[in-house]
Amino acid sequence: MPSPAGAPTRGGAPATGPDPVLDDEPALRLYRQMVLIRRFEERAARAYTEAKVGGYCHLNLGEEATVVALMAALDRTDYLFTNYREHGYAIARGIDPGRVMAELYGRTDGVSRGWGGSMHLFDVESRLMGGYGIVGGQIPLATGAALAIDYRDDDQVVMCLMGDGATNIGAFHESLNLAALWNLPIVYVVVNNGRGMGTSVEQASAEPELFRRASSYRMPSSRVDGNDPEAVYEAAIEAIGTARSGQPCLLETVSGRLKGHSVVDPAKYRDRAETEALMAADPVAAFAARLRERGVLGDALSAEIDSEVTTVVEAAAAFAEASPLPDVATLFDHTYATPVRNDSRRLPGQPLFPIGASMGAPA
Amino acid sequence: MPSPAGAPTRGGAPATGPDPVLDDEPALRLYRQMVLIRRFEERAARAYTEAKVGGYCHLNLGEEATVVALMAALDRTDYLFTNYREHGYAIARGIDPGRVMAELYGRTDGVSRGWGGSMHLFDVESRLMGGYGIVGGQIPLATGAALAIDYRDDDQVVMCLMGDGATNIGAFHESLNLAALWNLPIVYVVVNNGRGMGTSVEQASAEPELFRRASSYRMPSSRVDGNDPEAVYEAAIEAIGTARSGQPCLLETVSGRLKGHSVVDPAKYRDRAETEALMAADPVAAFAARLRERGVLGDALSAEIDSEVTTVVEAAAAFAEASPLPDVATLFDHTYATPVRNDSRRLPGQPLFPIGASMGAPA
Amino acid sequence: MTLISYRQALHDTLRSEMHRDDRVFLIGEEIGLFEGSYKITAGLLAEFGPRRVRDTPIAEEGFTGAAIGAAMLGLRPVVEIMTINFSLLALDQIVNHAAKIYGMFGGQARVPMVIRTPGGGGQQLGATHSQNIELYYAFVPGMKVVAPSTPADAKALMLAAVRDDDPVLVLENLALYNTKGEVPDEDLPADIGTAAVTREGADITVVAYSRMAAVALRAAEELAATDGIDVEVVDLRSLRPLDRETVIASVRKTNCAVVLEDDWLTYGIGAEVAASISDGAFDWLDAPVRRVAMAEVPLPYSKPLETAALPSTDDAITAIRQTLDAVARRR
Amino acid sequence: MTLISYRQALHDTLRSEMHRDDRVFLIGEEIGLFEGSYKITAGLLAEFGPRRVRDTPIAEEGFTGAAIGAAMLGLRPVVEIMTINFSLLALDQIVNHAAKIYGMFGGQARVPMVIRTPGGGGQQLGATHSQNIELYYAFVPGMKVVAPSTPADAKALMLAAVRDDDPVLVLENLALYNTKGEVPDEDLPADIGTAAVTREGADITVVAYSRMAAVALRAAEELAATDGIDVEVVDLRSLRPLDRETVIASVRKTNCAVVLEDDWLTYGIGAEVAASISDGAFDWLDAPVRRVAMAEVPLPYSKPLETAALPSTDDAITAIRQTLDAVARRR
Ligand SMILES: Cc1ncc(C[n+]2csc(CCOP(=O)(O)OP(=O)(O)O)c2C)c(N)n1
Ligand SMILES: Cc1ncc(C[n+]2csc(CCOP(=O)(O)OP(=O)(O)O)c2C)c(N)n1
Ligand SMILES: [Mg+2]
Ligand SMILES: [Mg+2]
Repeated sequence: MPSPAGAPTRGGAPATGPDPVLDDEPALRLYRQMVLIRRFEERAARAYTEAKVGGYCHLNLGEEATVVALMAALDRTDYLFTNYREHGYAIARGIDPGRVMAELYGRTDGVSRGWGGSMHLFDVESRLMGGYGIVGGQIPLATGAALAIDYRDDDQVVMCLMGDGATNIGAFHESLNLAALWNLPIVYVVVNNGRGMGTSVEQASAEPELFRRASSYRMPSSRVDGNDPEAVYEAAIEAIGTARSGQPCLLETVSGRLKGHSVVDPAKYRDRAETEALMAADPVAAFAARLRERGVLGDALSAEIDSEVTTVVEAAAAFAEASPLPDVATLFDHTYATPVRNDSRRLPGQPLFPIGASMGAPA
Repeated sequence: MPSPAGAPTRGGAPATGPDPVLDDEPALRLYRQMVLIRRFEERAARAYTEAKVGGYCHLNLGEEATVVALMAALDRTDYLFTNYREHGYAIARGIDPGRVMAELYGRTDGVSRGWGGSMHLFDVESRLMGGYGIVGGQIPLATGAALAIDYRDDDQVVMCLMGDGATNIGAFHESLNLAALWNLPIVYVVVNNGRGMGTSVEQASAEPELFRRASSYRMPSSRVDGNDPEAVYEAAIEAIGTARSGQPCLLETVSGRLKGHSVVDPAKYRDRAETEALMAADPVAAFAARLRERGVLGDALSAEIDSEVTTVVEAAAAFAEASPLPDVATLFDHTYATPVRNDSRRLPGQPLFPIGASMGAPA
Repeated sequence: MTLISYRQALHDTLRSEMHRDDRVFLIGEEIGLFEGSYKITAGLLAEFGPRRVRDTPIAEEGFTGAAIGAAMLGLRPVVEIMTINFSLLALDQIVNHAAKIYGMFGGQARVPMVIRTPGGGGQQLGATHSQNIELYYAFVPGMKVVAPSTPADAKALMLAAVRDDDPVLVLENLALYNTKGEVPDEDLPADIGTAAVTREGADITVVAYSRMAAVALRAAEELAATDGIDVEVVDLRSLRPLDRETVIASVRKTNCAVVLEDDWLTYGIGAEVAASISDGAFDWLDAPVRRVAMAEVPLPYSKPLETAALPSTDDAITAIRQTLDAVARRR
Repeated sequence: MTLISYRQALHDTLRSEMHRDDRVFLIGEEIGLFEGSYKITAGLLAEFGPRRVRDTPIAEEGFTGAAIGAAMLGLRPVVEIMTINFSLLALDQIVNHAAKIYGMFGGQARVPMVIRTPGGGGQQLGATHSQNIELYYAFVPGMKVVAPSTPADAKALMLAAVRDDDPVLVLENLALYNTKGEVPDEDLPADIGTAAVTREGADITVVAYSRMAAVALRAAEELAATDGIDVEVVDLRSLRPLDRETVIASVRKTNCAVVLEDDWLTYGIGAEVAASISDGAFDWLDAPVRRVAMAEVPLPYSKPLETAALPSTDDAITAIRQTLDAVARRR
């Protein structure tokens, strides 16, 4: 695995070895976040089946290790661009789960005021620069954000997340080339969960070891076990450091997607063996087991975390439920940032010209 | 240079060595074509300055070795897709230079009946499937042509030409991935003439050794000296064979562009040294020198070729000049292949509804 | 005649055309193993195999362009673009290539292909996933664009599209997939470029297409029942070419018109329809042509906002009533 | 006031805005070393260096998207897309991202950027390089689209565009670059969303934009001289928002109108203008609104065909005369 400056694993050996990468406290913090995201996503799925959430709803189930580790490695002042599968990132970035859930419910207290929904979370304060629904659409944007940082001689980095399927779209190629040409401070993270909807990585990518594609731009890259939060954390720290020094890089995390592509997908294209293997590799259970092995997590603490997290998630749902729906009078509030003459504020049933307006006596 | 199945040079040594790749007769045939294209392009430039040719006009000056060698390697029944810099390919593919020139003149005897112009040469018989003006636009099309061949279990191949600059556009990436995934019979040829308009390869491509980009699709690739027709021929034969066996591949030919990007570009962005180096590497002169060295070309033959070619080119211009311009009555002949009700055949000055049509007495 | 859904009509037609002609094949994202995002192609991979039902990577420009190239060599690809929103990524291949190749090369190469893609809002999919941008194709000479509003037309127009030698965009609609209707058992391709009067009426002409053509019929029935208004409905069916004749003949009879559309008003499809009516039926019109269309905003996710922004049957009814009032005031 | 070309006005305005505001930078293909395909940016790389004048690879989607992302962080990029035809490759980034980001995230992120790009046929560039597809942007809520027809407006509208906090497409035109006109020396940004009456007249309103707004003035002068017809010309200047008020006020005065446009007739920009006039000036109109537009074909290369397909001053004159005849017949 060529990883000149990407995210080499400790001493050349896999980070999944016995040596803990993280101290107990940060390890537990990550674990707690993983459980929170797990429960949040399960709650979101329930809300969806109860028709409290509409549109498409894509969950991070199975990606919790990757999610929390990447976010732990990223500084507060760094920028994050991602796709539509982003609830977990928003939460791990520190946004109140209630505001995330409220967005799924389409309420005014949602992070995007109800305008975005599940696929389009945005938060200025935590520099979550958007979930985007067009596959690959965020990649040029994130590259441009890195350009802005470079232009200003600032020292933040941009992290740009994408799925495995997104590496086959033109925008990926164009963007990586630009970032490499211009030495932009950006880490592209390919969250390889094995499939884009029903299509496997092997069916979609002629080079299924996706991190290798960075070499077309002389960009360092590496691959890491996305089910291992400590390995991801270490790799991400390395990658972010590389990017901060002005060398863009790519990190591929390999994990699984426990459920269907979105809440409504029964994932019939998977056979039993695949499903079982995914369950067996469940990152939340695996990290819990590791922490237990290390003596960091016991039954009591585990139960405490579970109950605490359940409380947070229920509170989030209650907050969402209680938050008001947007007023129809606000429909035209966000078409333009700079007010402009003659912009349309017509509802579908209204005439283009006020009724009677053309009834005056002709000149 | 990794060239697993691309176009290795003979015995590992550069084909520019003393061993002739081609016998005398085919070598002379190529040389004659190179001179023909050189003179044709010079004549086209003159016609442009005389305003007989309009639009954009991009010449193959400096690429003659690549042009003739690639076309010599391609079978009659194979398909060719290319960009707008394609006069030479059309001629080397066996199309009458008069019909090519007539297209530049916008005449009815032009290969595209005057509808295409310099950038859009097309000829069913020689399977020149079009020059295309959108950079990279031909790459998905060519890939699809290869898909059709594969679909039918036929054994032709597609050759898809593009410039160095085109390797930075998304369509390149998407197409190569498809071809590799589906094992399509196609050879992508990157005609690297050092620049896309004024931009150098190094300024545009973070991996300037462009053939290496094929590795993102596990596609074999290689690079060859595009100023050496014998080396290109050998590499192309190899690449075409690979493609015919169902393994797409990429070949990069490295040559120069003797003049500006198009006829009107003075190429001021080049310094004197660069221009001189280009002139020194002139492939027509170099191949002439090699053939002289081998004793294949002498003064008399050289003069004979020159005069013969001059005659052909002048005849082409005369043919173009004599060919009629299209009749305005044919303007609506090529909007649709399948006739359809209610298609518009209105000229700009004509009313949408026949005049007086709305003047009948209202019901 | 059989009563089936719009989805089923599309599925059956594709299937029977694949049986009829080996050159017809399907290509697109998730159409095989996943059986299609909206299940139009369910079962076809199993029946025809991967040569005829080709799953692609996420590469709209690449696979749409590949279909164009395959069509140039004589195949008859049917491309599924998952929703019309994603077609923006393939627009260069469609507009600059599929639509141009026949003309640009002087009539030497045909591009017999179909692009199937659903439009439609109302599913809370947000600003980028709810657009109606058929305009982008209907505007382009060299393209043909059809928009079935019923299962019968889904069949007839799809048949015509597959058998046509030009690139045809078949506009489907998310909200129509489950609607049912009688579909003839025989294969009778529609005449591309012709509209249909789907309800005769004397009082006012309502022109619409796709989902709004169904809304128009609903509004007509409601108004017949409540107000005794006799609405004539013209379903455009084909957006390019546009059948102005049928529309104008209707308006010359009724002397007024309302246009319903699911896209944004300004520059939307309805603008051309309204302009054409105002021109071709100038001396017959007793009131301005009224348009009912989407509010001009990036469509919000939240339900009340989305609902407010999208044209409804009630909006159509309001516009029809107000137009007839305007007529009455002028008579 | 100084007499300069449209090209010079654009160049000077970009230059002075770059001096005024360090956040303004230029990005696009061949704008630096090559000095711009149409030389709008000549000399600016030498003056401002590669940080402010960024040459890009051929990657419209990538660099346009990068500009959007940079704008989200507060820079003010001015993107050059070499011609509007190539903008199709960036359409997803423009329509699904630049135009949506402000609304889709509930007003949290602004996208203060300019996309400059020329349209225009008549240079024998063939079907893919001669399109007028401003419609694709003018149709989209969230975008602003302006179309200067004079050097003065090139300055005023560019100033407004650069200083606006939304994505603004500035439509330039190949045929206008060398035209000259008086340009004020002060920096007076135009009011985006407003049309202008560029010639007052009593007999007929001609509505146009970009190149056709200049054609309209030429036709007006010619008709004044030959037929004594007094034409009022309205230059739209802004395609989104569209200033219907100014257009309709003019038509209510003249009682008839002709719309000139350089794009295809069916669904073109003129359709909305004609539909709006027919609605808003319904009781004032004495003849149908006539449209003069491009023939609906992929534009051929050959000169006689190209010339026949493009609207000319003579076509405008014919349409104006015939419209006035139609008015006379009805009065
Ligand atoms: C351009 C585009 N094409 C198609 C889609 C439909 N679509 C939504 S998600 C998805 C799969 C993406 O897979 P991947 O990138 O691996 O991300 P994941 O969903 O696995 O997180 C597809 C095809 C889309 N949203 N955008
Ligand atoms: C999509 C697109 N962007 C920009 C252009 C303008 N353009 C025409 S040729 C060219 C340079 C292409 O360079 P290269 O691919 O190296 O081919 P060459 O001209 O050197 O043969 C550019 C930028 C275009 N035609 N299409
Ligand atoms: Mg995935
Ligand atoms: Mg080049």
